[in-house]
Amino acid sequence: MRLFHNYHYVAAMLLFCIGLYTVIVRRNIIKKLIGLNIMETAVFFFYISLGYMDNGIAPIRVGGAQPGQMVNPIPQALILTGIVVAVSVTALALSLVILLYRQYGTLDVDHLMRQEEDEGEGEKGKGAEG
Amino acid sequence: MKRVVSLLFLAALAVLLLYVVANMPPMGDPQSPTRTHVVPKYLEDAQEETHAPNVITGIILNYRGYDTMGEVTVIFCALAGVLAVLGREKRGRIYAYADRSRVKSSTIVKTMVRFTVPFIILFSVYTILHGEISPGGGFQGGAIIGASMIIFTTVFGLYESSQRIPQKLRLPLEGSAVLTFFTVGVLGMVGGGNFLTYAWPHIAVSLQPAVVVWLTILVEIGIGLGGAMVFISILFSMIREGEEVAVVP
Amino acid sequence: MPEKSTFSVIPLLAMLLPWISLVVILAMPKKSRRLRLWLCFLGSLAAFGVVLVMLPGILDGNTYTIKLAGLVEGLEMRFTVDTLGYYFALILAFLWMLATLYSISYIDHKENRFFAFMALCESFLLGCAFAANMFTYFIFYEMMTFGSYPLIIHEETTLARRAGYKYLVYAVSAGTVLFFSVVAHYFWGGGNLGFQEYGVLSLEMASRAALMTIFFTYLAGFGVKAAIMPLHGWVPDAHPAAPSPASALLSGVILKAGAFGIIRVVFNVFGVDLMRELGVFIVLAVLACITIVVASIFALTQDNLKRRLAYSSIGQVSYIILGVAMLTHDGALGGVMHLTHHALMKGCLFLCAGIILVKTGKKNISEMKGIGYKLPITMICFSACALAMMGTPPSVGFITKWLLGNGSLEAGLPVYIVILLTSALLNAAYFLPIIYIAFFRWDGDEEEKGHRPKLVFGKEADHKLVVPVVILAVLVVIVGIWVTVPGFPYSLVSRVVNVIFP
Amino acid sequence: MGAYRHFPIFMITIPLVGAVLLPFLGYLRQKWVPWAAAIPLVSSTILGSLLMGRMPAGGYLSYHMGNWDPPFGIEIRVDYVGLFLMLIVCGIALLALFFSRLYIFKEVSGGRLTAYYVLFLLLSGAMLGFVATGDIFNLFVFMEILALSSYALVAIAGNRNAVRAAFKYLLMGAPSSIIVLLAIGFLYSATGTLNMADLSARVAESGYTEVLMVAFILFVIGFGVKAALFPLHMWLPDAHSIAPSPISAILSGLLVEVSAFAVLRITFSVFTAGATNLVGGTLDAVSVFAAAAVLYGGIMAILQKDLKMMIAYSTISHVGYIFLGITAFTAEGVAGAMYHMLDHGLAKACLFLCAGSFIYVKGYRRIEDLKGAWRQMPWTCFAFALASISVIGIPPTAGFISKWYLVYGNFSRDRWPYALILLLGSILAAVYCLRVIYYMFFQPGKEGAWETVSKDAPSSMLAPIWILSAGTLFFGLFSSLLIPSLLRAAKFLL
Amino acid sequence: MGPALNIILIALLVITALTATFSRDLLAAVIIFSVYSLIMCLMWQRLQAPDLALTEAAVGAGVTTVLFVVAIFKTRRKEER
Repeated sequence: MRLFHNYHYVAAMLLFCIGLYTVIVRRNIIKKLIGLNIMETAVFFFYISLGYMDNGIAPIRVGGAQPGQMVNPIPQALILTGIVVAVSVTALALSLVILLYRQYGTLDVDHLMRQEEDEGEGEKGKGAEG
Repeated sequence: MKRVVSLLFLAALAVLLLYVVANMPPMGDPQSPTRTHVVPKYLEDAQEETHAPNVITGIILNYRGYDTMGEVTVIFCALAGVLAVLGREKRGRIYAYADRSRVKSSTIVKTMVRFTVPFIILFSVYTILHGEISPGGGFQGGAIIGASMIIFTTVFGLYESSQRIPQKLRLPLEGSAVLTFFTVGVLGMVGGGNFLTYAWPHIAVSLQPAVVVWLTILVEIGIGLGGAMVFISILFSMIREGEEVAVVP
Repeated sequence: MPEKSTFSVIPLLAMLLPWISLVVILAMPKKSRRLRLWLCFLGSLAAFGVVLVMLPGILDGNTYTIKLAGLVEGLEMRFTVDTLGYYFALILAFLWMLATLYSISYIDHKENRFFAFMALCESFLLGCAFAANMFTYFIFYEMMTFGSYPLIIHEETTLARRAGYKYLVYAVSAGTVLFFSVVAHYFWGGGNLGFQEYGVLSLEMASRAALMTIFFTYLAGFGVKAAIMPLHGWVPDAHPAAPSPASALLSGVILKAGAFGIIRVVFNVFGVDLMRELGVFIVLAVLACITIVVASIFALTQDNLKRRLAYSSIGQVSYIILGVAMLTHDGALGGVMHLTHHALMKGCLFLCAGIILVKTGKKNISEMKGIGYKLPITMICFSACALAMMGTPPSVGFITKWLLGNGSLEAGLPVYIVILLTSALLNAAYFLPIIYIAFFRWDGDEEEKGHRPKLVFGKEADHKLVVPVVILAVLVVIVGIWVTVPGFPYSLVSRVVNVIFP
Repeated sequence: MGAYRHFPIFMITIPLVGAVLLPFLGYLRQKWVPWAAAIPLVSSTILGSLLMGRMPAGGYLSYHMGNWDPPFGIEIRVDYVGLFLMLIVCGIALLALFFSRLYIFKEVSGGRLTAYYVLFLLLSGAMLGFVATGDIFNLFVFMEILALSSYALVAIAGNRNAVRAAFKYLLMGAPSSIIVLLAIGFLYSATGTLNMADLSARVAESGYTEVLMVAFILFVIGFGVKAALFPLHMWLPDAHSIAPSPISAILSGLLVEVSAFAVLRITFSVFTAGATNLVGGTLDAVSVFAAAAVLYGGIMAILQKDLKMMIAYSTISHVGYIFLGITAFTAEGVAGAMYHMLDHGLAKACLFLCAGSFIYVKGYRRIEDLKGAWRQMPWTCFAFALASISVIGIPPTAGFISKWYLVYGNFSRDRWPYALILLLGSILAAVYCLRVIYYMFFQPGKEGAWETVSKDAPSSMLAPIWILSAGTLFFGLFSSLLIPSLLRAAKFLL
Repeated sequence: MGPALNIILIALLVITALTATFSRDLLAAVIIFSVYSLIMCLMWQRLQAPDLALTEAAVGAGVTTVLFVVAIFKTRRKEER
C-alpha cells in the first residue's frame, strides 16, 4: 500500500490541513498567521521528502561522494527560495497586524467585521489619517 | 454555519490530497520522474559548470539564479511594504523610546550577549563566504546576522543597536542584493552571454573558473549584506512603531 | 449583388457630412446661435445632396460599395448602396433635412446637445441604410439606438425621463436579442452575413429549428423598433415626450429602421422561397394584422394629439410588415413603398402638431376648437395628410392601400382586405374628428353668434416651421399622383420587387 | 534578432532595479521621485514597442537565462500575445503613474510617498516578469512579488478601512500562493521538470494522471483567488474600492487580467497540449462558476451606492467573461478572452481613474453625488461615458468586439446557455453603467453640490483618462489590427 | 532506526502544530511554533537537506519567531474570546 510507504507525504498533507484549518477557522489574526506558516512549512516538508532518495546523501561534492548517491537538489533549491518568501509574507502581515490593532483595538476577526458593519458603507476609505 | 462549510471544505481537500498521495510515485524511488529527468545532469556536471561543490548553491546562484534574483526582490518588497505601512524609525526620536523597547535584563545577560554576538557574526560571515562549499550561503548568513542584531536589540534597546547600525549605513545596503544580481547579470551580457551568465564566453576558457568563483562569492556577499540589512530594518521599524508618541526630552 | 458594383467613397461621404454639425458645435459652442444652427442645417442638406447624387447611377442598376474594416472572414464593415438601401437613405436624408430646418426655430434650449445628436443619428442611420451585411447593420443600429436617447428626453420633464427610461429598457433588451440572433446567423449561416437578392440561408445550411430560432430572434429584435404589437410599449410614451421634430423623425425614420431590418431579413437574408418553406410569414402577417387593428382602436381612445398620432404610427408601420409578409409582388411593392409614404405623411402630421403646440400651447384634441382659423396653412396641410392616411385618392395613402389590396388578392387571402378596410375606417374615425374640431367648431361666444372667425393667412408662424410642413404635404399629394416619376418610390422599389418576384 | 533578444529581460529588470534605486532619491530629493519613477516604465515601454516591430508573427522569443538551455536553466518565453500583454501592462501602469503624481496627496501622507512609488515599480516589474516567464516556479516567485506589493499598496493609505481591506486580501492571497506552490510540487513530482514547454511534453506521457488532475485543480484554485473568480472573490470589492484610485486601476485593470492570463497559459501551454481529458471536468466546473460570477457581479454592482464599489463588482463579473472565454475551448473564445483582457483593462483603468478625479476635485464617492457632474467636469464625464459604453459592449468600442468573440466562441461549441449568460451580463452592465451616466448627464445636481467647483480636474490627470478611453474606442474601430493575430495565436495554443 | 525516528519526529510535528493552533496564549503558541520549526529542521537534516536545515533554523525558528514576539508585544498576549 503506497499510502503507508509515502507516510512523509501523508504527514505533510496532514500538517497542511492543520495549517489551513487554523487560517480558516481560528478567529485570532496572529493565530491565522501561525497557521499560514505551518501550511508553508508543510509544503516545504513535502518538497524535501519529494527529493529524498533511500540512503542517499546530501548533494555536496566533497570527499568523493558519488552523484548517483545524492538526493535530489532541485526541491531543496526551490525551498530555499520558498522559505525567504514565507518570512517576507510573515513580516508584512505582522506589520499590518500591528497597525490593525492600533486602529481597531482587537485581534479578533469577528470583532473586526462587527466594527466594519457598525461603520457601514458610508465612510469607506475617507482620506488618510496620516 | 460558516464554520461548518469551511470544515466540509477542509475535509474534501484532505481527501483530495490523500488521494493524490496514494497515487504519487513511491518516495525515494530511484526510478521516479523526479530522479530520471533533469537531476542527473545537475548532479554530474554541477561542479564542473558552476565550480561550486555544493550543488544546491550552484543551482540557486547559477542555474536558477533568476529565481534567486526574484527572491531577493521579494525580501526588498517586504521591506518596502513594512516601511510603507509602519514607516522608518526617525533619527531624532530614538531617545524617547530607547528604554521602553528592551527587556529589563541583568548584567550577566548583557555581558554574555556582548561576548557572543561577535562570534555569531563571525560564524555568519563564514557561512556566507563558504556557501559554495559547505551548507549555507548568503541568505542564511544574512539571516544569522539579523538574528544576532535582534538579540542585541532586545537586550540593549533600540537606541544602542541603531547607533551600531545607523540608517545611513542600512539605506544603501538594503538593495545591495538586487543590485549585485543585476550587475552580475549585465556583466554576463557584456561578457557575451545572456543575462546572469557567469562563465563569460568572451574571455579565455582558462580564466573562466576564476571568474565564476569570484562572481559567485560576490553574489553571496551581496545577498548576505542585503538580507541582513533588510531584516534589521524590518525589525527596527516594527519595534519603534507607535513608540514615538512618547515625548522627546 | 447586382451586375455593376463600383468602389466609391460617396456613401462614406454621405455618412460623414452630418458630422459637420458636430464639428461646428464643438468649435463654437457659445457664440452666434443662428450661424451655428444654420451650419448644422447645411450639413444635413449636404448629406441629402450627396445621396441625391447617387440617384442616376442607382437607376442604372449600379451599386456603390466601400469596405471600411475587415475583422476576419465574414465579419467586415462594408457599405454597399443597393437599390433598397438607397431607397431608405433617400427618404431618410430628405426628412432629416426638413426636420433640422424645422427645429432651428423649434428647439429653444440646449440646442447644442439636440443638434449634435440629431447629426449623429442621421449618420448612423445612413450607415444602417448602406450596410452591406448584418454585422454592419447591427453595429449602426445599436449606435443609432443609443444616439436617439437624448432626442427623446430632450425636454427633461419627468414624463420625458420616464419615457426615455422605458425606451432604454426596451432598446437594450432588444439589442441583446439581436446580438444573439446575429451570432446565431453567423454560426449557422456559415459565416456569411451578407445581404443578397434571393437570400443567403437555406435548409442545407442548418436545421429547420435553427432557422426558426434565427428568424424569431430577428423578429423580436427588430420588432421592438418596428413596434409590432406586443413589443410596442415604448412608442406611445416616447412620441409625446420628445420635441416634435424628434418625434416626427422617430415615427418617420427610426421606427422604419426596424421595419427596414425586417425587410432585409425577409428578402435578403432568408429569401422568399425559404420563408415559404418555413411558413413563418403567417406569424408575421398575423402579428401585423393584430397590430394594425388594435393600434387603431387604441388611437381612438387618446385625447393627446401626439399620443394618438403615435398609435396611428404603430398601426401604419405594420402595413409595411403586412405587405412584406404577403410574399406577393404587389404586396411587397405596396409594403416597401409605404415606408416612404408613411414617412411623408406622419412626418408632416407631427410637425403640424409641433406648430400647434408652439403657437397655442395646446396638447389635447378637445382643446383645439377653431384652431384651423388661427393656423390655416398648418391645419390644411394636416387635413391633407390625415385624409391621405385614410387612403383617399389622390394621395400616397391610396397607392399603398391599392397595392396592398392587389397583393392580398394575389396571395388569395381576401381577409387582408377586410383588415385594411377596417383600419381605413378606424383611421377615419380618429382623424376626421380632429379636422372637424379644427374647422367646424370654434370656441366661446363666437359659437353662439354663429359667425365663424376669419382666416388669417401669412403670419401664423415662423417660416422655418411652416415651410417643411407645406413641402411634405405637397409631396404627399404629388407623389400620390405622378407615381412613376424617377426618384419617387415606385421607380426604386419596383426594381427591387421585380427582381424578387419576376 | 541580435540585441533584440535581450529586450524582455531588460523590460522586466529595469523597473525592479529602479525600485531599488528610488529610495536614495527619496532620501535626497523627494520632489523628483514621481518623475524618476516614470523613467523605468518609459524605457520598458520603448523597449517593448521596439521589440513588437521585430516580433515574428506566429513564433515566440525564447531567452535562456545564463546560457543554460531549458529545462536546466530558466527560460523567458515571450510570444506575440505575451508581448502584447506586457505592452498593455507598461502603458496602463505608466498612465496610472502620471495620474498619481497629483492625486496621491489626497490619500497618502507625504512620508509614505517614496514607498508608494517603490512599490508601484515593483508591482509593474513583477507583472511583466509574471507574464514573460516560461518557468513555472519562476511564475510563483513573481506572483509573490506581485502579491506582496499589492497588499502593501492597498494598505498604504494607512486608515482603518485600508488596513482592514489589505489584511483581508492578504488572508486570502497568501494561502492561495501556498496552494499554487503545492500544485507546482505535484506537477514536479509527476513530471520531474519545471519548464513549461518541457512540461507540456512530459505531461502528455506521464503516467500519474490523478496527480496531474489534482495539480490542475489546485492551480485553478490558487490563481482563481488572485483573479477573483466567483467563489473566491471576497477580497476584491474592499481592496479595489479602498485602495488609492491609481492602484485600483492597476489592480482591476491589470492584476486580474494577468492572473487570468496565467490560468490561460497553465491550461493551454502546459496541460491541454497532450492531456485534454485531464482538465475537461475541471474546466466545466470553472465555466459554471464563471457564469455565476457574471450574474453575481452584475447584480451586486447594481446594488452598490459607492462608485468604486460598483466598478469593483463589475470587475468580478468581467472576470467571469474572461474565464467563460477561456473555458469555451475554441479559438474564437480564447481570442475573445485575450481581447477582453485588453479592453477590460483599458476601460476599468479609465473608470477607476475617473472615480479618482471625482474624489480629487470634490471628494465625492457616492453615485448620488454625481448628479449633474457633467456641468462642471465635462471631460471626466465624457471619458467615463465612453469607457462604460465599452464595459457594456456597445459598438463601436472594443468591448463590443470582445463580446462578439466571447459569445460566438461559446455559441459555436453548443454552450449556448453560456452565450445567453454573457448577453445577460451585458444587460446588467447596461443597467449599472447607464444609471451612472444618467445621473451625470441628465439629472440636475443638488443645490450647492457643484457650485464651489470652478473647473475640471487638472489636465495632467485628464490626459491619462482620455488616452485610456480613446484606447477603448481605437481598439474597437481598428480591431482588425489585432484580431487575426490573436486568432492565430489561439489556434496555435489549442 | 531509520523510519522509527522519522515517525517519532512526525508525531512531534503534528503534536506541536496542534498545540500551537489551540493554545489560547499567543506567546506560548509562538514559542511552540518555533519548537515546531526546530523539529522540522531536524527532520530535514534527516532527509539530507543540510542547507535547508540551516536556513530553517536561522529564519523559521529565529527571525520569524522574533517577528511574532515583537508583534505580540505590540498588540496583546491573550486571545480574546
